[in-house]
Amino acid sequence: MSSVSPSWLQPLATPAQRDQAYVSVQNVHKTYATRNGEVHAVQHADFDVAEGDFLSLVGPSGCGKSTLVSMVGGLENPSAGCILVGGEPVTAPRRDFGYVFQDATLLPWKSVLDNVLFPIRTQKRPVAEYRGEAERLLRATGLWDFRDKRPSELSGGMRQRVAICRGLINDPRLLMMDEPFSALDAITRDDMNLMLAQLWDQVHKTALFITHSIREAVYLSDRVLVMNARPSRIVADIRVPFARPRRPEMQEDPVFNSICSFVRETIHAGHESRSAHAG
Amino acid sequence: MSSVSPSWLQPLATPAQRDQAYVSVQNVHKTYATRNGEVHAVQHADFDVAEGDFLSLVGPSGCGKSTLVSMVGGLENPSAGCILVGGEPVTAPRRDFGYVFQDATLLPWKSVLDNVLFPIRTQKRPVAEYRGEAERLLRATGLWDFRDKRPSELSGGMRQRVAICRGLINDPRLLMMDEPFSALDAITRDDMNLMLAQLWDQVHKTALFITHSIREAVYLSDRVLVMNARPSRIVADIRVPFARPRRPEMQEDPVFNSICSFVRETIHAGHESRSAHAG
Amino acid sequence: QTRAISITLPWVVNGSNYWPMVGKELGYFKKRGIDLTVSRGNGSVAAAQAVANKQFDLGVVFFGGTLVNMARGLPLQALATVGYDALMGNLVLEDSPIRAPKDFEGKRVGTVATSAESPYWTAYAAKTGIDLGKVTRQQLDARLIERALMDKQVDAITAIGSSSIPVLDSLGVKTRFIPWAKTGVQLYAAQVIARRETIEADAGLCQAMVDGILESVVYTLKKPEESLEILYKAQPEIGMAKGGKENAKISQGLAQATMVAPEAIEHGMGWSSIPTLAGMISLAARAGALTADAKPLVPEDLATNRFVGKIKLSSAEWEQIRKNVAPYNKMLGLA
Amino acid sequence: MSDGLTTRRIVLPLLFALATLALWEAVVRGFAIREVLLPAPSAIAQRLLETFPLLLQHAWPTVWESLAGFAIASLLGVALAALLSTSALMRDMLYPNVVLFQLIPKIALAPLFIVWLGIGFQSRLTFSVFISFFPVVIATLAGLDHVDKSLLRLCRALTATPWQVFTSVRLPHALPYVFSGMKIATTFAIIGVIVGEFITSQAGLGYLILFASAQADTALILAAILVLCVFGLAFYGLVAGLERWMQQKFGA
Amino acid sequence: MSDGLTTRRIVLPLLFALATLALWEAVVRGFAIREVLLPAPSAIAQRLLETFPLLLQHAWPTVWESLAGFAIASLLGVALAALLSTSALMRDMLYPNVVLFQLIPKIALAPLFIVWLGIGFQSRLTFSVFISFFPVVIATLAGLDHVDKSLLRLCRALTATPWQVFTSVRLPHALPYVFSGMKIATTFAIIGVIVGEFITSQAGLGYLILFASAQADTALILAAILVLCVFGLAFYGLVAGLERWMQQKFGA
Ligand SMILES: Nc1ncnc2c1ncn2[C@@H]1O[C@H](COP(=O)(O)OP(=O)(O)OP(=O)(O)O)[C@@H](O)[C@H]1O
Ligand SMILES: Nc1ncnc2c1ncn2[C@@H]1O[C@H](COP(=O)(O)OP(=O)(O)OP(=O)(O)O)[C@@H](O)[C@H]1O
Ligand SMILES: O=C([O-])O
Ligand SMILES: [Mg+2]
Ligand SMILES: [Mg+2]
Repeated sequence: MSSVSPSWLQPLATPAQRDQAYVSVQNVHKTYATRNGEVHAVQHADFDVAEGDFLSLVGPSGCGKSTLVSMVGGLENPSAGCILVGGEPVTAPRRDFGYVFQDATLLPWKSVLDNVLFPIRTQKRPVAEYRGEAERLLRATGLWDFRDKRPSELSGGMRQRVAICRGLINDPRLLMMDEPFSALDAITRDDMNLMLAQLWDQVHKTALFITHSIREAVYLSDRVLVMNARPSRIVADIRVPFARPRRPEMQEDPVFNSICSFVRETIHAGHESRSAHAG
Repeated sequence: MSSVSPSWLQPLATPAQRDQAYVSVQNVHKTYATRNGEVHAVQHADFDVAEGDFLSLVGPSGCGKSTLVSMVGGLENPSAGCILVGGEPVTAPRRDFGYVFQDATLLPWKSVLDNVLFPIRTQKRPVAEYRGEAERLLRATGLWDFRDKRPSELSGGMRQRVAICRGLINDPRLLMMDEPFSALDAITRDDMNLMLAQLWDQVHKTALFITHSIREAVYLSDRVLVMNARPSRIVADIRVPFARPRRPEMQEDPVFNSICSFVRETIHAGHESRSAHAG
Repeated sequence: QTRAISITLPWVVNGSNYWPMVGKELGYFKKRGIDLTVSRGNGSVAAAQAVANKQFDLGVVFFGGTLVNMARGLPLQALATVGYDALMGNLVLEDSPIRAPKDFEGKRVGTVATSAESPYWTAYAAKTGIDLGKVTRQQLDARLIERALMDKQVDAITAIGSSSIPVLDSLGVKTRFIPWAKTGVQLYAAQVIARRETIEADAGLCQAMVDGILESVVYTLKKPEESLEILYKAQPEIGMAKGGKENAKISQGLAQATMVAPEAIEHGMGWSSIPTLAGMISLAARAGALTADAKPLVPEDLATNRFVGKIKLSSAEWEQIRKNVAPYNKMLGLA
Repeated sequence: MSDGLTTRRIVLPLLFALATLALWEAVVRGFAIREVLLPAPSAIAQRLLETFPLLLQHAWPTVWESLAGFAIASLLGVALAALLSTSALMRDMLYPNVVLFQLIPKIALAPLFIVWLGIGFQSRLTFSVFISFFPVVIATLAGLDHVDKSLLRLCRALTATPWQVFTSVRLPHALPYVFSGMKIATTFAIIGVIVGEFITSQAGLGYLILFASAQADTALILAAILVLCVFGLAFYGLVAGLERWMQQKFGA
Repeated sequence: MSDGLTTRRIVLPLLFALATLALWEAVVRGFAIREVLLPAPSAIAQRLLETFPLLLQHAWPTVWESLAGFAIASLLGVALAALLSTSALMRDMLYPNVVLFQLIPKIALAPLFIVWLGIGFQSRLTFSVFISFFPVVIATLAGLDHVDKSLLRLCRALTATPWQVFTSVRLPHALPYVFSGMKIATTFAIIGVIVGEFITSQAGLGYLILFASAQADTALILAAILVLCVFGLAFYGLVAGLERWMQQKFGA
């Protein structure tokens, strides 16, 4: 790790700025009670996200990324601390949240189009008004020709793209994506990265993004949070110093590569110390 | 693509050398009959693998990598052409083949150790003789402390490591690995790469390895075959010009990176032309 | 202005119990302002309970079934007696070595637990000195007891003569009937029963029903062939089954043989003898057919002669009937 | 399925069935077994032809009561399962009792039905519903319960109401289970009606079997059972067809 | 499961059952329904106590014949399913016939079993096996068939013999299915014995029920059915316990 802090590395958690934050995670803990005692999934999570920021969470498996994002999305409740979105405490999922889970979780008995429109029907919004948006999303992800197919007739990557369209259909203010691309092959993944980057150039929603790919995180994000293995906490906060629109060529840039190396080393440092038998 | 061929790029398929080859794939085709007509999964596959070579297959999803390796392993039969291993035609799996599938496919009701020893029991080899080897493999993969656990008590990455140990337990002469690491997180994957590279420094078996990670392929292999999307065929044959033992630092080498770029571009060229709706 | 009234038979419609259907066909109930529905039953015990539970207005039930239920406190009463002998007895194959009561010892005797005669086997044994310890009792389903005898799975069966004799006869199997009536082990057979409350509240209906039923019985006694034709039309399966018509004819003949009784000849059709009923109660008590905690039964509660005695046949008519049933008396070993 | 396979899958079982019948016929003739004990297939076929109008006439009440019993059992079964799966209170309270109820040898209660419910078709229908209802509850509940947890999480994320979760996730997922329960219920519904007819009816195939037993007409008993089997097969086929149709329309 | 939950899951269903019994008692008393028509729970309990030695004595043959029928049916069922799952020929030939056979309303054949096999316990046992055998076959076969394709591919890769595939993959995977079939078979085995006892026997709870109906002793009928339920529950519990044990020892 470099001894002089580079400019893109921010100081951790500055609660002073809280009032401008759109998402505010305030000293959150999450403990699961299991047969073998308590598991501390998340400890001392304390950070804010400004409106319009694309924030990635990276860190070793089991460090609590999914748990943290679930809590922000209202799918889990913190054991301690509190979470505000738009100034209001989150206690349950909200209609202006969007979610993309790691597994596509499509309804197997519905067509691609009906799966994409499922949030609209469930939230009793006027379906007709959203058909255009559905078409636009399906075209952007190359799925329009497959709109009448069932999920079982798609490849794993196509299914994941349907889930992404579904996450975006109701124009959420806050979008949570938990490893949305890990089921995709390298090339499709690159395509999806490009698509997501382009989309963000246009829409400027707030996003929480989990990934195991460091390059993907740095390429897509305005900000990257690095988490440590258990006892899990945030160990680095990086503001990615590249303007939008993002271009694939950015990955050749030395700064890009040094950010990636820094993240990799930071995770590795935590990883090494984690356990004796991790291989 | 560079106009002057670099030294590590070999001419495709030179059937003259056939007699030295350990694995010989001779003009193999595979066609599946489906409800909507025939699918040409593999066409004109024609290459040899020398004994002791670690060969990777890379290429876009659906290009026929798994099908090709299944045929070499005797799990599928070619529709045309023939495959020889050790000079004899392959018609069924052999006792000196080892397999690691993309999904771990462990027996859920057996312990880790029993899963690793499953090939030994099935092939009626003396179990006592192989216990030492099982311990060595489980220690190398950090699983020895988990030897009495059931698969459901392991994380996805641990399960995959068990499958790798199982693939190696009967000391196969030819090992086939179909995306063995795609279920692992980035860090564990790096660890596994290192372990596999170290193992290969010691054992020098012949390996057929499928991966979606270009860097992984180049890092681990003596030779990389690049396949095209359908109509699928082999479009590049690369001999990786790095000596063993392989060190992680090798990934900083400009040659390493230019090989990776070349592979990426080659796949991309095929990928672009593949379909209009791939995104 | 007609009333819908329902009546249950003791068992599936057959030659020994179908007379309410004849009366229905001939309009005997309609002319009394009654639209009658005749249902089959599943044994006299259940039929009596179904009447008590108001599933039917009246029932044609064997006396044994009514007795058991009245002992359990069900408020029922017989309005008329139609068959005067339940024809309880043993049935053996014609060439069976069983001729005297003592011959049963060492043999296997089949019995249907839910059949009316079953409990009285012990009473018959007691009267005739059979050592039941030496007889193997084999409980059997009503649907196959006759076949068990035919296939010699048992050496003898206990039977209601009018049920079992016709089955074997129509299969061409020759049998011998050993009636228990000869030793005084005898019960009344089919009676018309109703709930006490019906009798008290609606004597007119009871009278009309008794009249209609007895008129039907008289018709079948006088015109057995014509009556059977009515039955075959109403229940076509009887004609279709192997030996179905022979079966119906014989069971009718056997049942009619028990209708030629002094009670009916002297007092009129349907008459019940109260002293005879008293004897039957004590027989049942001795046979163990009534459980220990049974209510003490008064013979007058069991049957009333309020509605009967009006229809009387002439001696010429009785003579004709005697002639008709003579062959059946022979079958019963009573001739 | 290739044509060769189809043929094989139709021809082989038919061949086996025919071989069995031929063996049966040969045994009956060879050992000169009397018809009342075990009629030969030819004797059953002959009896079937002779009594065909009678059999048809008696098949009718059995058929419609079975269909009605089945329909009521299916509706009630799915409704109870839905109730148990949506309310944890109901489930904790009722489910063990449902299982206990299922263990009652209901056949032993059949004779009491005539006392309690009389002789009308409603008594047979009730008994038929009574015994065919449980397989539907148990199977449907298994289907409603085994829904992928991640689909439920999706619904929660989308702020779906319990009713929306039921109609758009639980029920479609449970369909194959519902049908497996319903397939069992077809046989049970028929058995319920038959047993009811043994006890209370003067029409229907159950009554005819009882009547034929009383007459020791074994060939007629088996002819009636054959008609029941054909009906059972058609009934099962109907439900399987409905399942296939639903599968194509709503299935995965 | 927390202690509160456990309590709730035991107390709630008991409360519901007690409430049902209380309602039953109240209705019988309120409407002064006679015991012979519908005895109150208290009357059944009293009859149960009075006749307890008799009930126990008659329970014994029913119990052992049910257990024996169940054991034979389970063994035969698993064996037939194994045969069908290992040989494609057998499967194509037999499976449709097994399904057809299952559709036979077997209860209607019960009297013929006595005609064919005589009046001894073997006819009851055979009938019990006959009706409890099919659920085991069907369920086991489903389990043997639904094995993960990738495990079969693994076996192929390891040059495993069909017998090795059966013992080390198909059978362990099918265990939960086998047990679900066996749980159904417990009830069926009891019903088979009871029906057999209705038709011919000199002892057993089925005989006792028949005897009690002849005596119009409805309370005794229901007391005997209660004993049957308790036995059924214990039997079911035994199989469920065996399943749990197997699950812990061999399960996933
Ligand atoms: N429902 C639960 N019950 C008990 N422990 C849980 C539960 N969910 C998560 N955990 C534990 O909490 C920790 C954090 O889990 P989490 O899924 O948030 O990790 P993650 O960072 O998303 O990992 P990955 O990268 O593998 O998805 C893990 O140690 C896990 O075992
Ligand atoms: N059993 C099968 N029946 C029909 N088509 C098949 C079958 N197996 C594979 N295919 C087709 O053959 C082609 C090659 O499949 P294969 O699994 O070998 O691809 P792959 O290169 O391994 O892809 P991936 O990287 O996604 O694993 C695909 O188009 C696939 O749809
Ligand atoms: O009607 C009889 O109970 O036999
Ligand atoms: Mg996660
Ligand atoms: Mg593949």
